[in-house]
Amino acid sequence: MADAQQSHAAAADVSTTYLAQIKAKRLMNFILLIVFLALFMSGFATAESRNAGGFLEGLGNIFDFPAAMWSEAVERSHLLPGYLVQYFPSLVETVNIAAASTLLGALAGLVISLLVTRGFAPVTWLIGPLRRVLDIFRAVPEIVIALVLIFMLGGGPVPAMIAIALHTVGALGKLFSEVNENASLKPVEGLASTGANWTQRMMLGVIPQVAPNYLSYALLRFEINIRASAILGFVGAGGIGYDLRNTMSWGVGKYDEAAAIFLLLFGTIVLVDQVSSLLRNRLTHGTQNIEATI
Amino acid sequence: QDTAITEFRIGILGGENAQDRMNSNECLRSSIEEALGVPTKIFAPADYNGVIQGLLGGSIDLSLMGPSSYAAVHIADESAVSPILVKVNSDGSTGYYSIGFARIDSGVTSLEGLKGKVFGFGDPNSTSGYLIPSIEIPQITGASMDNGDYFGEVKFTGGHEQTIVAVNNGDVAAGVTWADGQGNWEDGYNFGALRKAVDAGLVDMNDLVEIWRSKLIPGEPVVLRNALPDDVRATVTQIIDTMGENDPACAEAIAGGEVSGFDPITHDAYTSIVAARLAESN
Amino acid sequence: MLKLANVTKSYGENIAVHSASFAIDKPMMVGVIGRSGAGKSTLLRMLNRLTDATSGEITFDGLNVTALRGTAKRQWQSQCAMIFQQFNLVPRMDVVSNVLHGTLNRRSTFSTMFNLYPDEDIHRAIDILERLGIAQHAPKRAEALSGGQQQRVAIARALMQDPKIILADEPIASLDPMNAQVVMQSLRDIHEQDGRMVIANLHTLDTARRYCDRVIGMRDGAIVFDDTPEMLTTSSAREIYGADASFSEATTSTQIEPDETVQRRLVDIAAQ
Amino acid sequence: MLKLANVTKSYGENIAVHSASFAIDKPMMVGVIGRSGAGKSTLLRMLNRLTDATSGEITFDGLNVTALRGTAKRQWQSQCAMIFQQFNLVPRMDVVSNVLHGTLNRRSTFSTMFNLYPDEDIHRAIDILERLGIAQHAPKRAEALSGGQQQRVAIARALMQDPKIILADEPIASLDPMNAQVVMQSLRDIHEQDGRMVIANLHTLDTARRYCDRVIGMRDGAIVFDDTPEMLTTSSAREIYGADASFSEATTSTQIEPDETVQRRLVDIAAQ
Amino acid sequence: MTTATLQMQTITRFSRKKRLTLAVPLAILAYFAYIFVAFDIAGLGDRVNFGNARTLVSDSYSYKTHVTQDNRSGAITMSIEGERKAQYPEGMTPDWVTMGDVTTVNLGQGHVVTLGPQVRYDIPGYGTVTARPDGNGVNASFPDGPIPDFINASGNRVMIATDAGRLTVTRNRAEVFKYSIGWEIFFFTLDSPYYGMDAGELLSRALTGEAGSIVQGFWSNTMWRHGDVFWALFETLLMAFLGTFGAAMIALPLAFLAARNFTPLGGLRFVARRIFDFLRGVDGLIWTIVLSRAFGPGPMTGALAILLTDTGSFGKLFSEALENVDDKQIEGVASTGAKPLQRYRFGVIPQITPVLLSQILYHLESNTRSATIIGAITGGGIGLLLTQAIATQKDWEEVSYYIVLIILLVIFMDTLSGWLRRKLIKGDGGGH
Ligand SMILES: Nc1ncnc2c1ncn2[C@@H]1O[C@H](COP(=O)(O)OP(=O)(O)OP(=O)(O)O)[C@@H](O)[C@H]1O
Ligand SMILES: Nc1ncnc2c1ncn2[C@@H]1O[C@H](COP(=O)(O)OP(=O)(O)OP(=O)(O)O)[C@@H](O)[C@H]1O
Ligand SMILES: [Mg+2]
Ligand SMILES: [Mg+2]
Repeated sequence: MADAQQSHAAAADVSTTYLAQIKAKRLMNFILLIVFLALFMSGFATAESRNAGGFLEGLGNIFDFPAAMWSEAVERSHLLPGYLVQYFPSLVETVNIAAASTLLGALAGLVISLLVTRGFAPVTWLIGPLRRVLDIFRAVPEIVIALVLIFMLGGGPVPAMIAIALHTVGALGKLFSEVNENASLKPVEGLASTGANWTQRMMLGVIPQVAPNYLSYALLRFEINIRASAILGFVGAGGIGYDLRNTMSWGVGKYDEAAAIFLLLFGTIVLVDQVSSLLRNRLTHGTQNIEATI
Repeated sequence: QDTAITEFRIGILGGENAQDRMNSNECLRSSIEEALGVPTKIFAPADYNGVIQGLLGGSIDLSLMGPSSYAAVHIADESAVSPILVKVNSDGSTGYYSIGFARIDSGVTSLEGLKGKVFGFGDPNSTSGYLIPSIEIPQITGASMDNGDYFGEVKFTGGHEQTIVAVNNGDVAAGVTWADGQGNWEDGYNFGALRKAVDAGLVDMNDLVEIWRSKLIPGEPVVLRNALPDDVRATVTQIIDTMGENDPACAEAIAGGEVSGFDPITHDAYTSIVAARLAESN
Repeated sequence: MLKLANVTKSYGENIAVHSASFAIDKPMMVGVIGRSGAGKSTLLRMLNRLTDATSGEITFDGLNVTALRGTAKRQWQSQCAMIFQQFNLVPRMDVVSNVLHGTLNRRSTFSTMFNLYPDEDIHRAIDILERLGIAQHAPKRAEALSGGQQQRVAIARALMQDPKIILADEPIASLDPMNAQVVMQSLRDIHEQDGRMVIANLHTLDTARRYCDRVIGMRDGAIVFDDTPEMLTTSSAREIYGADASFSEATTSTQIEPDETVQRRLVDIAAQ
Repeated sequence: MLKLANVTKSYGENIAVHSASFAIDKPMMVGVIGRSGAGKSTLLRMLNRLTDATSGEITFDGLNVTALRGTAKRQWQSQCAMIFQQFNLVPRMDVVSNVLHGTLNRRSTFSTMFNLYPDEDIHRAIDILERLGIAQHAPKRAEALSGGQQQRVAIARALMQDPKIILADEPIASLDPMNAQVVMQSLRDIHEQDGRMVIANLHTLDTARRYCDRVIGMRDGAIVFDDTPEMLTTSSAREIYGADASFSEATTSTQIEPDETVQRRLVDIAAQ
Repeated sequence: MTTATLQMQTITRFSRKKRLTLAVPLAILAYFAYIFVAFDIAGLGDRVNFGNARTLVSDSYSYKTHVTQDNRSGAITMSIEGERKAQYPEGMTPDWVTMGDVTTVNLGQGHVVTLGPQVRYDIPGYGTVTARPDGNGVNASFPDGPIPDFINASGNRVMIATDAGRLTVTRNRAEVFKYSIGWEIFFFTLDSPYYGMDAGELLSRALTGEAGSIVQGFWSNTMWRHGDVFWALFETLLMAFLGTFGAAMIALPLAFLAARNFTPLGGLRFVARRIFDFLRGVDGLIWTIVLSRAFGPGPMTGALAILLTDTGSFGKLFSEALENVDDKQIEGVASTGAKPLQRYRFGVIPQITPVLLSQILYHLESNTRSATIIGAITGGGIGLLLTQAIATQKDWEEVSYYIVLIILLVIFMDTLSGWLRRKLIKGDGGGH
């Protein structure tokens, strides 16, 4: 009996503590929600007030531009195949920029990722500095490097390729090193015991373990880099982005060309996107976080 | 038509630094704000297209723009805007020229010397940087502007400043930009992109040589959105029209060089430009 | 041949191996016993130079092993093969490739990178696998094999190195008793037929007694026993394992059956 | 009270429950046994209306359960709590919140969206947890609890619904024997003290015998046994489990100790 | 199987493997060879402009002061980087310029330029160059001997570029550049009372009540425009913030439509997925252009462009997360008689919040980078400042400044999002 009373008192005790706890938490969550909403609303209001057109006024005109483009494209649809052929080389250039920079970035990222993974790194004091370098490579938007390089090297695909490759080194270097951290050291030690040198230990002991994940990340990067390379075209780095910008900013009269270029670009992006996600699904299962770190 | 507006928005373009542009147009902004009594803002997008889209979509009310850009707006929507005023040069003339130029040490002195070389346009929406030369130059060379037809390659540099820098650096063999054609070559003429580049210390005109000059191009119009209430249109027109007398410093700041002021103009002055632009379109 | 003089390894405060000295004059099969943490693994790793000794000297036929650097060190590693408790194979590569890794030190980096192994190496690898009774698994991936088979692949890799010494760090600890017998027998055969020195860390006394010519006992980093298996009495075992009166051999035993049965089974397995 | 008449559920060709009929007149503890695939889960799910019967009729105090739709159906679900083998809690939410989910049907959608429950509900939730001996875990996340504790949280959620019937689908199958006893005892207590009807799918005969007032045996979707536990002889068990002569009760038993010891342990656990 | 056949087979297998492992690097090499040709990398040597590269590098850590004489009026002006905004006010000169009848500019290392009707440049180790500009030209005279490389002279112009500085004389003006290390007037402009003060003095003044005006002086620095730059950074961040969270809020309900387990209607699902693909496939930059017709230039347009693209990405990611949810939890909630919304709230949302949050935070960081690019087009944020500074090709110190700020901003967002991820996902309270 006394026991029951005691336990009842204990339950009451738990109740009060829990209630206090839950109320604090509720209040906290509520405040957080309000703060977030206030930030979002006032942020939007600021953005709108610093914008030329207002949100509500503009909403009605949202389809004007696509409609203008569409009507012109339909009107001169017979020219479309010609444009597709005409701009195909530019598309190839854009894809080449993406492919070459992904390849370069992945190769460099592979080496650097091995150099910054504890347990694999031959020179331990280099790990910290190299990691910072990767961080910086990742932080600089491609367009910044591209613009600076265009200044030095002139327009064309090379600045874009270098810019994207540098960014890719940063992004893939980090992802690869995360993959490396989950790789087993046992095979590496096994190879070390036979007298294998660093290169052999890495190529034969590590790469076979991590290759599928590497490949999957590299494919995803390729997808992203196609977009990046098209965008860099906008600032004069060649490829299809450059043509798209020129025709788009000409406006009425060349919208049909712009539409054709857009179709080419969009088609390519969707194609690569689909193919790569198919391949990636095959390479790794449980790719929950793959897209996350990009 | 609206009876009242809540805001007035000016779109500006040109090669300078965005912030510098905003600063030089500040005097215009404040006088319009004072006269209309509504908040007035300046927007400086990175390229012509931003202002063109703004005028078409109704989010930009006023702009001083190149004839070709005006023509682009007019072609897209005849009723969107009309030209109200035009810049008057200090000698009283209006209009300007597209000037072809090259580095003096390249030995090129005329279009003939450019066969097979790289030629630079500015922005595809620029009148003097693209539209006019792309029509007049083929008449001289007798060949199209396509890559490899006469010139080895034809590039868009992105704008007047970029063209001047590109020619000066040798990135392109020759390029086109605009100038009033008055005054000394060494100074980059009295005004225009070359003069600005000289004043900014970007180039030394002694390093460059003029190789081609277009026919006179009608001057840059001030365009105003038609949907604005009549009283707003009248007030704004009045402010800029009298700017030359009331505030010459401001007039020069917004025009980007020595001017005597602004004079009324109508669409008729630009029919040839519209025709040229239509000819260039598909 | 192999001589250790006051070899010590310390990890900060913690002394893993404390002034270990012994000499082995001719190829024999040596068992190292001691409880967990006694320093057995550390001792073997220092012999292979996977871990550097803090002080002391290891010499082999007059060569100062502890002083070797770079290529010379890797050269030594290739002569002193190591077998691990967890096999430490490359699981995604096939068995033959894993065995061929034993030749890495002899071949150029470039050629090994692109699978350019000479035909005679491949022949030899298969011969070794054949000898260990797992030739039929040659094309499979290492990860597809059972533990005992993987350990035999590891032994094959060691043999591929054509080493003077084979070090085995608890080679049978991850294996079931059946497979353990097969692996220990293989090591014994290698010692007897090829005349190589084998040093094996073992965690069971009976295995040490049965297969080794000499037993070294370690306790808390120090060598506390070094003699023939016959001298390994229960009392000396207690000394090695920490003088706990409840110590009984049975707890460490992996012996499963009388010898004849094992031998028959071995034949069966090899024939599979 | 509860009456099933020719209740049938078929999945395409496959008939999961075949014309099941029985009636339960007063609250009692009913065990449903049968081997895997016999249709036990399907039967319970139809009772709770998680699954719709293909044909037949379930009535409860005259209410035609099978015909309910929308709000009325959810109302019924709230009176007929379900406990799952895998507990089916929300692991990232705390224990009390999980228990409070039992009130969802009674509270407005809006207030529950923001986790706003009346204080008296929270008090009651903690009282229930107290009764089941896990009140001290109230603020923890459900995923931080052991299996047995999670199952008790699930029971607490069921009690929170204040149901007329508690359905338990193999509530102890994922638990170790120790926890299994605690959970079964809790269900029995609920039946005895609150007078609620409990229907539990069980996979062990001895549990059914020990805790239930009535046992229903199913085989291939049909009810083949329906009687008191005393009547559950080895031969009837063979009938239910498929007449395999090798059948022995021991294979399904989870009993671990004589009753007294269990009782003592239960007290210990609850006191923790 | 005999050992011999096994050996034969293994050798065949290895030669196949050998060919395969060799084929991969060879294919890569071949591709790079193709790229080498296609991108004309060999010709890069001719195209690269080392002068530009040098300007860029030296400009980013040094500045030049212009001393200019108008040859017609004789007036002397001094300014940093030749900008009108950075002119030395009347009566203020750098300490290496002495004004008088003639103006002496001491470039250091013995290099002295004298400005006046006749311009002189004493070049140590070479001699004195004089030039007397008039209506006909610059009339320069040089020491005997061949004119060295660092002098570039014609009738109308003389230019002398030495390590110490540069002198240009034309008919109209004579101009001296002196190069110095640092970012001059980074803190205060020449006309500010705080120009040239050291940190200690500023601090003591700040403490005596001038803090406001000191901050004001820094904030409104007309050369570096810290205030505007701050606003630009803020706008960039704002675009990323609004775009990311707006997209998340829109994508979450739509994702249910694209998830197999929540939308049994195949057609609807297909449509939802293609919409996501479309939104994602059209890049943010193109959305910017499309939207600028409706909304004009400005940060809201940029934010909406990011929002559209990310709605596509989030829609895809969220719907994948939804397809991976564990049905047990939903069933558990459903069995209590919960209403559909309650089922989603308690059966689904707690399960997907970790995935959602981590995706949103990852995107927040990467969108900060996108916002830089989008701002360059839509007319807002640090991206516009940066592209414009690069386009004018002279203010490389500003370019460096902006780049450093952008990198810091992105690294900050990266750190912040990592911190929030750890805090929100690993920590408690995730289910609420
Ligand atoms: N890398 C290391 N860093 C720090 N201490 C270590 C390291 N490796 C081993 N030690 C320590 O050295 C001591 C000896 O370890 P060692 O692995 O050699 O023992 P062992 O006899 O092989 O034990 P086991 O039977 O568990 O493998 C132990 O106290 C261990 O904690
Ligand atoms: N959703 C479903 N779709 C198709 N068939 C189902 C489904 N659910 C159950 N079944 C089938 O119905 C039959 C009865 O299944 P039920 O889960 O009720 O058996 P059970 O007695 O609970 O078995 P267990 O002990 O394995 O849980 C089985 O043959 C099963 O395969
Ligand atoms: Mg060990
Ligand atoms: Mg079941």
